[in-house]
Amino acid sequence: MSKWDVSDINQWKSDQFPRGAVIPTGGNSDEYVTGGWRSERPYRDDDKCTQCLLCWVFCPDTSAMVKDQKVYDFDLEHCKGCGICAHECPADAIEMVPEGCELPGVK
Amino acid sequence: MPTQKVVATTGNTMVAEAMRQCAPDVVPAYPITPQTTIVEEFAKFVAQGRVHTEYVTVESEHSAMSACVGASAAGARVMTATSSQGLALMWEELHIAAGLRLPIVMANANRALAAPINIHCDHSDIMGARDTGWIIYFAETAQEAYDNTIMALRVAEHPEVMLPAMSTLDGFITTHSIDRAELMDDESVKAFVGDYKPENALLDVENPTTHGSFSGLGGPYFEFKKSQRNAIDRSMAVIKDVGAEWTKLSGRPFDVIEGWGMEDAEYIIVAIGSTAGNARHVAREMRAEGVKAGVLKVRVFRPFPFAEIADAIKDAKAVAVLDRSESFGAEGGPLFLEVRSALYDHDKRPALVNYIYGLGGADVKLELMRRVFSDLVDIADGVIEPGRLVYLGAR
Amino acid sequence: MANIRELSDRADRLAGGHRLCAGCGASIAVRQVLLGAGETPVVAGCATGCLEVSTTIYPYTSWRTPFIHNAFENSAATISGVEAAFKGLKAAGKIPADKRVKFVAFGGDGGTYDIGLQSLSGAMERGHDMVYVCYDNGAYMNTGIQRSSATPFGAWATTSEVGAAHQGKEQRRKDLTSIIAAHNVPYAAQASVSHWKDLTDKAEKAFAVEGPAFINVLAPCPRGWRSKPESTIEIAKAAVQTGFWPLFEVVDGDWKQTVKVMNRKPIEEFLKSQGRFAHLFKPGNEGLLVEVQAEVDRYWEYVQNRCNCGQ
Amino acid sequence: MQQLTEIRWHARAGQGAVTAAKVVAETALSADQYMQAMPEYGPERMGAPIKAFTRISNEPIEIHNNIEFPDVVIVLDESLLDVIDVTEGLKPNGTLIINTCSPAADVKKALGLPDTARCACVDASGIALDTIKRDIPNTPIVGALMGVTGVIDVEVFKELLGKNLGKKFGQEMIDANFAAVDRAYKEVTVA
Repeated sequence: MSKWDVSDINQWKSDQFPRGAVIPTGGNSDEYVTGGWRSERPYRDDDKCTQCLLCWVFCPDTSAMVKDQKVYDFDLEHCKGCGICAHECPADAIEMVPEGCELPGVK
Repeated sequence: MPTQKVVATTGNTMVAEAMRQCAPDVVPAYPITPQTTIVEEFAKFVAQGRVHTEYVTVESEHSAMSACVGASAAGARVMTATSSQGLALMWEELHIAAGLRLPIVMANANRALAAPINIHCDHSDIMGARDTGWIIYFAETAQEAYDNTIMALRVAEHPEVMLPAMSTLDGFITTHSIDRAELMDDESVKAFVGDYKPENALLDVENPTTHGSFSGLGGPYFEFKKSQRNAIDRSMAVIKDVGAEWTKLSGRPFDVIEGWGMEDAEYIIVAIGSTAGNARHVAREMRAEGVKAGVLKVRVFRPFPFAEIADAIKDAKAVAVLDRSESFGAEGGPLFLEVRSALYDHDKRPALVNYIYGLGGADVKLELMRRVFSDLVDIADGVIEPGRLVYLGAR
Repeated sequence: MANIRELSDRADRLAGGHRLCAGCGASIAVRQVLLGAGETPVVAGCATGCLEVSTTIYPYTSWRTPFIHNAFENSAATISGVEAAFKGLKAAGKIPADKRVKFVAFGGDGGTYDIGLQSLSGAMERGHDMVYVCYDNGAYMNTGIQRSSATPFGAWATTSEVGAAHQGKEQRRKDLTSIIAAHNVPYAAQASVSHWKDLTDKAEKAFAVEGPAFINVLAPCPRGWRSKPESTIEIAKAAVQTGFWPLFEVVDGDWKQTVKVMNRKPIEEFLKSQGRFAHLFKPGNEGLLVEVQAEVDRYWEYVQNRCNCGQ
Repeated sequence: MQQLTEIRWHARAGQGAVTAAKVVAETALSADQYMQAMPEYGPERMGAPIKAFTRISNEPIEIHNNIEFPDVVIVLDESLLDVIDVTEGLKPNGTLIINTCSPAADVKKALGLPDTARCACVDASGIALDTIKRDIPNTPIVGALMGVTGVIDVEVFKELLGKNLGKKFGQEMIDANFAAVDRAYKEVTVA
């Protein structure tokens, strides 16, 4: 699916918008950063992790990143820091740590 | 070459035939008097296999229009029909269909609104929907109901328009009366309406789109409404073009306003729907008596033909605007308000009087039409003051 | 039925970047349900509510699948229209006859138990090939936690307040899953976001069925339940373990409990971590707590009887 | 010049007046005339008195209201005479056609019709029972209408009637109906 460029949407005239308020693409909210909502971030200890994938299946923000059936990272642009992953981790491999550093794209 | 068959038929049958010939992919519908025979006859066409339509027998009018919205957004050609309380129940969905720019075509059997409950003709239902963003046609006869329905589909689906449209006909008077009408052959109608080519269809699953998004404070809601306004403004030219094309094919004239005796008319009745015929019948008699009577029928109410109407009546001595619905607390009925507003920019304006008539199917007797013309003559002669709003024939 | 590793190979059809609360149960429910569809294309719809608003704030959408929101009370009717379009366009030869697409309508409990019940009932009775998923968080959360007919007996809400004269909601919950099962649909089930395997299996069955299917998913709302965001799954689990939310399915009229609960925990286990039930633990409300337990017991017995009567 | 004939039908719901009004209109159309036919719809159910209307003209008909001043009034049920004023609005030179065994002159007098008006009587129910074997007076009464007014052509009517009946019934039924039409056409008496 081709990217729908909305970078200058605030300059668009009424007839430039897609008809009927349709969003002519899918899943472009991943361009919208909700990581700034977070006060704590999940930290996963790879040594403790058993790759049970519960953090992935329970994440409300689709932010546990999985490849080849393994969690490898968290999507910190979208993770809101709810802490479900840490709370549900049966191996205690995830810890919520206070937010300190700056995030790319978050002001 | 088109071939046309002369038939003895009702307005509802003609609408059902028009729907069949337009070959909608989906018809979600709910029965209500006096629309019922439209959906019954269409169901028969489906049962006979004469149309491929997926006919959805919904459990309410609200769901009828909701399913229309879903089906149209999915990329289907969609038609339905309703009336009165049913149209009122759809109210929320009418706005959504227009806001999502879905070219749904719906017939409405114009009927009074409760309370008290009444199944007969007036325009309370449809006039309540006049600001929902739909294009609105009015038919005087079964023939016009048929022609309007076919034209409405072409206009609605036109890329410059993409708005829902209503083809309305007077409950019982036009829906159920048997009248002489001409039915175009299927192939000619099929060619006339063409294929619908949807954009951003939900069923284009390889290219997902989101319909009905949230556009709150600071979002472009305001801009969406402006583009909707631009679209209905643009529709006027499309309505006329499509009408001219249909006239060429059918031999039947069409315009957004249709006049009789307007060239030199001094006393004019402006009316909508079946009543225009009664007014014309009486105008002919008045002419025979030497009164320069004229009748202006408004065939398209949305978009409203402001310039055309003002131009047609501005030189008259006195004009009566006939409203078959109320706008309680306003200066007059909906048609009157529009006509009066249309004249505002003209230096020369005729005396204008508003008659509310025929509510709940009260019979539009010819004597009442005569009374209106005679009032107009008296008003022009200064014998009586133009009353602002007259309940014509009410006790 | 897929295990968690196989599920993780499937495309996630709900993108991040939506504006739902941290710890929201609704988006977990959507993700798990859509995972159950496998690779089949799905068109989704949603009733007005938190889920719809937060996932489609223009110009952003979190839906990687075709999506439509129409209004509050008509998610089922809207998706039934989309499904009818699919059939109509197939009949017209405009969509290949062998094309497979599935349809799902989401709605919160307000949009499903209350204002959308007629539309849902109609769609289920008409037999559309669609799945309806209610994400039940037991109140009108989008407008600020007003009580619905899904709000549990005794719960606080902003329209079933707690004060000297009244102690929260005084009516029982409506048993929507039974109501839909009574439509004689081929598949109806009750599920919870905490039991991901049970839920994704049920979604898979619901999508596989030809005809209407219904899943009622318990989806905790940290904001409305006055609970901690990280406790969402834990509380949903407690709902199952206390018998407040039995997990069962009704396949062609055949009731079956899908997750057995051997030693049902007292209802306090479900109530205690939710602020909306805090008043039940205050002195003087001991009797109310007994009533809450009795109501849970009554429903639990009812479901047990339905599930056992065929055996 | 428009030659407009307006017919008002009185009957009880279920007696076939609406169908008759329609078939008469269709017959006019077959003769390339303009026509209208409409029932007056009310909330009443089977058995209640109803009205229906037919207009026939050589030119397009523009009026869309109920008929106030009919040229012809047809009464399918004699018992209605006690209930409603069937002569209301009848033009001074109009025609009243009634399904009755009574002599036309008596009925005319009883109803107080002016001398300029015509009163036509026919035992439509009796004829229907004889021919069609059921009390369906609408077909014979149309025969009487044609016999008295000539507003539509009997051969055109029979052709249409045969075609309509042929969709559901055999030749025997069609012939019985034709016989009903012919008998009423001849037996109707006018005062």
